[in-house]
Amino acid sequence: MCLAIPARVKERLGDDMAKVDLDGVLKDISIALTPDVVEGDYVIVHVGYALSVIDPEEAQKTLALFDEMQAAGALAAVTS
Amino acid sequence: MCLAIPARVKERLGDDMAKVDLDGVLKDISIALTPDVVEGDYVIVHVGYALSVIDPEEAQKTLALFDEMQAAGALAAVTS
Amino acid sequence: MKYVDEFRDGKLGAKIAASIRAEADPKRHYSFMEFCGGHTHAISRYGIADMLPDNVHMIHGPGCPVCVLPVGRIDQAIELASRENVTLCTYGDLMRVPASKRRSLLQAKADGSDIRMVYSTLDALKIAEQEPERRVVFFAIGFETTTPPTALAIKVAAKKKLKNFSVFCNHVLTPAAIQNILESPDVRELGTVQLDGFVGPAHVSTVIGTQPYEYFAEEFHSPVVVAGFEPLDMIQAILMLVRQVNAGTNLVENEFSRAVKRHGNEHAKRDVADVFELRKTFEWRGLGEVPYSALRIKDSYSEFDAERLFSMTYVPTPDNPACDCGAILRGVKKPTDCKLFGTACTPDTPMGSCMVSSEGSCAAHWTYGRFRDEDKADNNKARA
Amino acid sequence: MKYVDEFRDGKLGAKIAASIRAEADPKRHYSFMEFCGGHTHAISRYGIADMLPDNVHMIHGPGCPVCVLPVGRIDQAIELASRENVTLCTYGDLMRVPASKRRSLLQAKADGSDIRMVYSTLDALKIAEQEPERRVVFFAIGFETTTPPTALAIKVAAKKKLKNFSVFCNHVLTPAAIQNILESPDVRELGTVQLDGFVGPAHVSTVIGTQPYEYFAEEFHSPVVVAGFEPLDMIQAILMLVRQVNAGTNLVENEFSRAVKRHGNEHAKRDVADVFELRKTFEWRGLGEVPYSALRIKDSYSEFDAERLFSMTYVPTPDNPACDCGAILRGVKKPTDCKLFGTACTPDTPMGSCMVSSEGSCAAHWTYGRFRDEDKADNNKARA
Amino acid sequence: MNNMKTRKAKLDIKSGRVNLTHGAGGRAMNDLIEVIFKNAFDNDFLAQGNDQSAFDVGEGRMVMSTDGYVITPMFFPGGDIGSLAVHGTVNDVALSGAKPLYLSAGFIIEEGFPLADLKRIVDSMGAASRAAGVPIITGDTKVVNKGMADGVFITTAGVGVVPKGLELSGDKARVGDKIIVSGTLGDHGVAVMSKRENLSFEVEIESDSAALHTLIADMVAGHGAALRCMRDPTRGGLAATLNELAEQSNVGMCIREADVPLKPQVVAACELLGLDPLNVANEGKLIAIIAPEAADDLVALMRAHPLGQDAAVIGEVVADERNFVRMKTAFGGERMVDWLSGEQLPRIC
Amino acid sequence: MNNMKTRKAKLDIKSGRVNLTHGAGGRAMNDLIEVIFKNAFDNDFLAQGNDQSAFDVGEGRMVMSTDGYVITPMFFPGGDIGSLAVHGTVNDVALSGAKPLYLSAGFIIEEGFPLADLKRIVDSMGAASRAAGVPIITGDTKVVNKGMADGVFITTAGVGVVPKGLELSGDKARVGDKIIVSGTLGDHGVAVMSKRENLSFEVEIESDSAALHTLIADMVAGHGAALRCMRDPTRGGLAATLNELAEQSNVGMCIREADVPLKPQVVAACELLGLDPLNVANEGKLIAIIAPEAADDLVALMRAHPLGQDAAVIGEVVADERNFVRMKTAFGGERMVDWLSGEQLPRIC
Ligand code: SF4
Ligand code: SF4
Ligand SMILES: [Mg+2]
Ligand SMILES: [Mg+2]
Ligand SMILES: [Mg+2]
Ligand SMILES: [Mg+2]
Ligand SMILES: [Mg+2]
Ligand SMILES: [Mg+2]
Ligand SMILES: [Mg+2]
Ligand SMILES: [Mg+2]
Ligand SMILES: [Mg+2]
Ligand SMILES: [Mg+2]
Repeated sequence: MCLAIPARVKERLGDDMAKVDLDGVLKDISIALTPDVVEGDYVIVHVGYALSVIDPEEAQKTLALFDEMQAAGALAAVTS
Repeated sequence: MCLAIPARVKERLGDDMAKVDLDGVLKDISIALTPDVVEGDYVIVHVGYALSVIDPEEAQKTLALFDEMQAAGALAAVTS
Repeated sequence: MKYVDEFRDGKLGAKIAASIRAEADPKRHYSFMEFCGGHTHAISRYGIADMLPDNVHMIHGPGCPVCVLPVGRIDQAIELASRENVTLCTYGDLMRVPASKRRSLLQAKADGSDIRMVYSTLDALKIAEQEPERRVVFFAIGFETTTPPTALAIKVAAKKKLKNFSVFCNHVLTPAAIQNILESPDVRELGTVQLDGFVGPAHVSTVIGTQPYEYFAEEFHSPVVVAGFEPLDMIQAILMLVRQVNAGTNLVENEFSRAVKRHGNEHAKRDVADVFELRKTFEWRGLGEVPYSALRIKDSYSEFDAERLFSMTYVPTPDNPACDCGAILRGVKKPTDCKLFGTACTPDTPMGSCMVSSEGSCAAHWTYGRFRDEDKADNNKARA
Repeated sequence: MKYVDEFRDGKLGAKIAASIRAEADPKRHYSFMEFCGGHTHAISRYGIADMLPDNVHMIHGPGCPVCVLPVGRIDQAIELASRENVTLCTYGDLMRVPASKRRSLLQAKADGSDIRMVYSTLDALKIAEQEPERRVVFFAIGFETTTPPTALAIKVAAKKKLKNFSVFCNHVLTPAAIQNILESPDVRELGTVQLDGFVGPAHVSTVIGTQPYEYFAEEFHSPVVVAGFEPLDMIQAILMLVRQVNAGTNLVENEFSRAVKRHGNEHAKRDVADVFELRKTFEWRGLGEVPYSALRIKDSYSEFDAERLFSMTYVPTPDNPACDCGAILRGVKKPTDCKLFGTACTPDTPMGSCMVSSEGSCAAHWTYGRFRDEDKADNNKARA
Repeated sequence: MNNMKTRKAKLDIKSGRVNLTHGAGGRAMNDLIEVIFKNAFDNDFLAQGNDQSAFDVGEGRMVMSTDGYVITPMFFPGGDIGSLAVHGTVNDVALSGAKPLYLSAGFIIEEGFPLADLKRIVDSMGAASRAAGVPIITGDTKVVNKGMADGVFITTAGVGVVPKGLELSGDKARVGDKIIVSGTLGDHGVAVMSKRENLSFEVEIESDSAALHTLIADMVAGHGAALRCMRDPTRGGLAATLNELAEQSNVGMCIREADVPLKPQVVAACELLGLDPLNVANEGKLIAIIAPEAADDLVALMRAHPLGQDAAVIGEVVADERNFVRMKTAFGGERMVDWLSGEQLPRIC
Repeated sequence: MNNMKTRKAKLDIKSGRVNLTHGAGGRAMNDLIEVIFKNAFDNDFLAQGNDQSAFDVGEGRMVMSTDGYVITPMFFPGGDIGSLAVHGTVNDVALSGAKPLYLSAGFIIEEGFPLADLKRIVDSMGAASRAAGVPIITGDTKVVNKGMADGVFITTAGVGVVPKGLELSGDKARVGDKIIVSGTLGDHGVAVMSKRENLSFEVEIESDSAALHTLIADMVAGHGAALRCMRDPTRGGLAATLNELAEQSNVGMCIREADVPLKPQVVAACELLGLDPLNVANEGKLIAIIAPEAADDLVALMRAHPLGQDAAVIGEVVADERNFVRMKTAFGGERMVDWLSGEQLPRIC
């Protein structure tokens, strides 16, 4: 549910705030819910708060899973 | 001092207020300072209050005085 | 308009003017002061100066409540209007009066203060009743004519137990000012200002009557004619003064007997006495501190006294040193004597208070009369 | 946009869609409910429906916080906003929701209430700090994603001792709603709604994790895939559900492992637990009273609870009887089944809440998908 | 489900209010335009629905003018902001001697403004435009947040075509020219002020708001060659207009108070408020400057037109490098007639 | 005492504020107009000081258009309300294929507005008008009470002359026609929103605010005969414009998401705010509908102009009695592109 988008933590600003960067769009958000983020992390931003941190490896795995699907799909496409 | 104008009391409205008429312009004013005015009286209106009541006889006398002046003036104009 | 149009009859006026020309002694000068700005305005608006002979001069007195209000009082009003939830109600003429630091009530309004022009104290009361969350302050100025309406407003507010209405009182007294002028060195000792008589304002006398002038007339050997504001009243009063001077009398005459009695309006005087008391002293612009020349709200109505309610303090502010308003109000100078007149100072860019109200000497002369100066300048040029 | 663009790759999508078409058993129907309005929105916006075979159906669930908020709560908010000095802050989507008597927050604003759209609870806090004379109420709605920000705002307000900030809390819980659907007669007894699996919203699970779904998956024999909101996430989740159905499994799978953990965000859960507690019951539009399905502010933060602070009382208001939102939210009907859809009810003239938020089933179908119905109508016409 | 195109717009004109969606460029705005504006203005140009309207013109000289209308109150005796927005701009176009052809209209509406009032205003505008024969061919609507405007503001622009050879301009007044006014002054200002809450007085006077172009057409047809310029004494009244013209032409003016047409109620209201009627606004009057020999004929011609019945010569153009406007007072003196200083605040004391 | 005429107006531009006297029709208003407006707009028409301006035209077809500008904030990256008020109306005139000739400008100013900001806006407007070669020949100023407006509102109207034989109109789109956009969409809306206090985000993007008439002149010169219509996707964005045109011409439209030019920052900002870039406003872009055979040549020609560098064919006109606008999504599906419903409120949840 609800609009949320991954953005890169560009700078921690103190006071539980950070500046995030989404393709050149900068916005100050609260990182009170993800206090451990470091600059360079990607966080899921929702109503001005970071809800969670993206795990790059898991993201890679998911994309790899799609590749697998793609293979399966390709196969399916061939066989169907 | 100050802008004031004679207007006719058209109607007493109660609550120390009256509607006055100045050549078709009607305005509600306070008659708290001239509590005894009756409809038809002319009052001197200033900042929304009647300051005094005009005495028609005295007004007539003053105009008569001007006439006297006029006579004197006419005389003066002839003799000067 | 009954009681108006009859008193604007130009033909009668021409004839009274002819009488003045005929009766004024060509070997002497007549200098009369019309105390009141309303008279100043009437003289200008009807072009009465054109109708007088060269040896009859009118001097514009200090009877414009806007002009005599010192800058410090405007500063106070501006400061008051900036306070939280304050709504300042004022008569329109005050809006553009220059205060300190190039400010004015109009500017303060533009800056966001809630300042409203009212026509009457009744309007200010209505605002207070309709907007109970606002602290409505009526910025009261004026001579004896506007004072009874302010007194009544305070009495009504007290009766209605209006908790959000108060008055910033700046009411001043005509007789005190005239006495001050008559006692001034310019008039009494130096003789730099010649004053052969006064035109007293009829509207003030509707309230206070003619009696308060009897003392001066006698003490200072100065005739007084209480006159109305229509042009015939005005020109007639001048004729009456010329005649008194010629006859060597110092009487108080009542040209406005149609609405002025010797003792004025007893109701109004009672209301004023109920609510106000004399201030020991009050600063007048141009005249300086004048003892017993203004009113303050009595203790019994202190809850309606904005000065006390808001702990206002008065800081005297020096006038613009280049402005000659002070001397003009005392009859020592004319507007055209001021270097700023018409250059830096015009009704659109007033430097002094006399340029603000249309009853101010400078504004009246600028707005209605300056073509005469120009003509003279042209004549001079032509002669040169 | 990293982590966005990769997940919008149309070529990959086409291939996953091909897998779905290949793997879906042509002899059976697959009905999955995407619980969340965000998924509904994504399906419509990317045109994913076009890419699915005819026997794979998506049912739009009740996961739109705007849609499930009963009219009576909006009425309460409108009433609250009309009170003296109240500034009501709200997320934009709520502005146009129809309330009783043809009113809405937008209309209330037009009528003079101080209602402001905010992007974040941080903005509402800022308003409260900057305008201490206003009583700032945040109209809080949403599922588990918006709840932690509300909790934090209350904690910050408490820490800063902000006396003029409060929250009108309408936060609701995803698992309770899903359970309610699975327990409904339509699904469980009547079988009028076929539900072969759920797509769970990833964003909710960033907070609560995947673990809360494990109970249903087992109890109701229903596979759940927690999925992201990009189109590849969505279509991939559908493939995963097809595979589970084919395999007869009832697992909770996590498609969004890149940001969702089994136990979610412990920080966020702790903040929520600090500030909120379960309501015994809460009315959902469409679902009716659902036990333990919403949050209220704990006693220890009662001074920030607008419902208590303003003594608000809830008056249930019947929905427009012609509006089928209720049945649509439960998956019993489709938007086009409603007689008002597209005639009386459009996003510009919404009759029900599902037509307001772009995540509502009716609005999403109207805005993005109705050309398909029309095509069918045309086809029918052509055939006739 | 019916076609979106044929869906009836749902504007609750009786009790609805304008909200921000009515200005957001979407369907709600379209509805507002269709139901309120296009119906009221009703012409083929607008019906085309383009962002501009096209019209044919012959070779020649054209004029363009614009004015914004922000009047409070919006409804007043003798008119409203809508009719005023037509008359005012038609007049500014026509006073050049032009035949007004077309108007544009831009609306800025405050959120919360009653749709019923909007409709009343727009209908009045449509009626005024049709009565004048000058269609509103293009327009625009903006809605701003509550408290960011005062009900409705209207800005109209107009274009017209000038008869061949006619070149009126404010710089053409010459010494000896006559100054003509088309009727009584101050009616509009007094009618509007009488409805201001803080000044309230009652007076049976209506705004003179009117489109003067037919009167002007008669004047141009009859005495175009002798006419120097025309202007409408709106804000600032006769005083401002004469001062403007005196400065533009580098001349002086001298008028006679006794000849200035004034209704007694206007005089009375001005006395009561401490205003000078020469500073009060008019919306259906014009000042014309004309060569002396044609003045009396022009006045006679004007008096034959319903909008010029009280036309009068009120003075003359004189030589004055200072560009003063003077007035012989009815009482027998002389005074200047200056620009209004500051706002026209009622004088109290 | 010097001559009133030569008295220097005393506007404290650095720290002064507009007050009610600046709109009262007196000397203060005259000062404001002389010092701020006439200097900035600087042309002989205005200098004449009449209430309307005259100009010569040849026989032919003219167009007129108007728009009000109420933008918040008034200054934004790439422009301000002043330049926008020139560009917007120049464009609405030019989009008919006309050469824009003249503008009028009406100002409604809130009491208390800083004179420095007013001067900045008016100067920018003058610069935009000179750059476009379309002078502001007549204008109007009103000042309203504090709290009765939001700083400054500007309404401009424009007139222009249409080349002989050219008749573009929104009702001329035909099945098979190509839909062309002149460049990236949403830049203006995003640049402005980035400066809104309640949305604040930072983005290095400027409004595309620009006068398009030279681009349009090239297009008309090159392919006037094949052009059906042009329109600028302002409020409501591309979505509103295509829907308008579809309804006017009683057709459908089909566009391809992948071909719609969008800057990455605009896409990102819209993601962040939950907006659809197709609903976001543009102020320097146009949509053209053209016969299919000329489309590619037109795009090539547009790309040679600095304001058309990113021009692209984005779709086709199709038959559809329901006048739907559809879009093939980049992901591979299809959806409708509808009018914006309500105001464009950022979607949160
Ligand atoms: S002209 Fe101005 S500065 Fe000079 S005395 Fe008069 S008010 Fe003062
Ligand atoms: S179309 Fe409207 S009325 Fe019908 S179910 Fe949807 S929201 Fe309710
Ligand atoms: Mg104009
Ligand atoms: Mg005009
Ligand atoms: Mg427009
Ligand atoms: Mg308002
Ligand atoms: Mg004019
Ligand atoms: Mg337009
Ligand atoms: Mg436009
Ligand atoms: Mg104008
Ligand atoms: Mg404002
Ligand atoms: Mg346009």
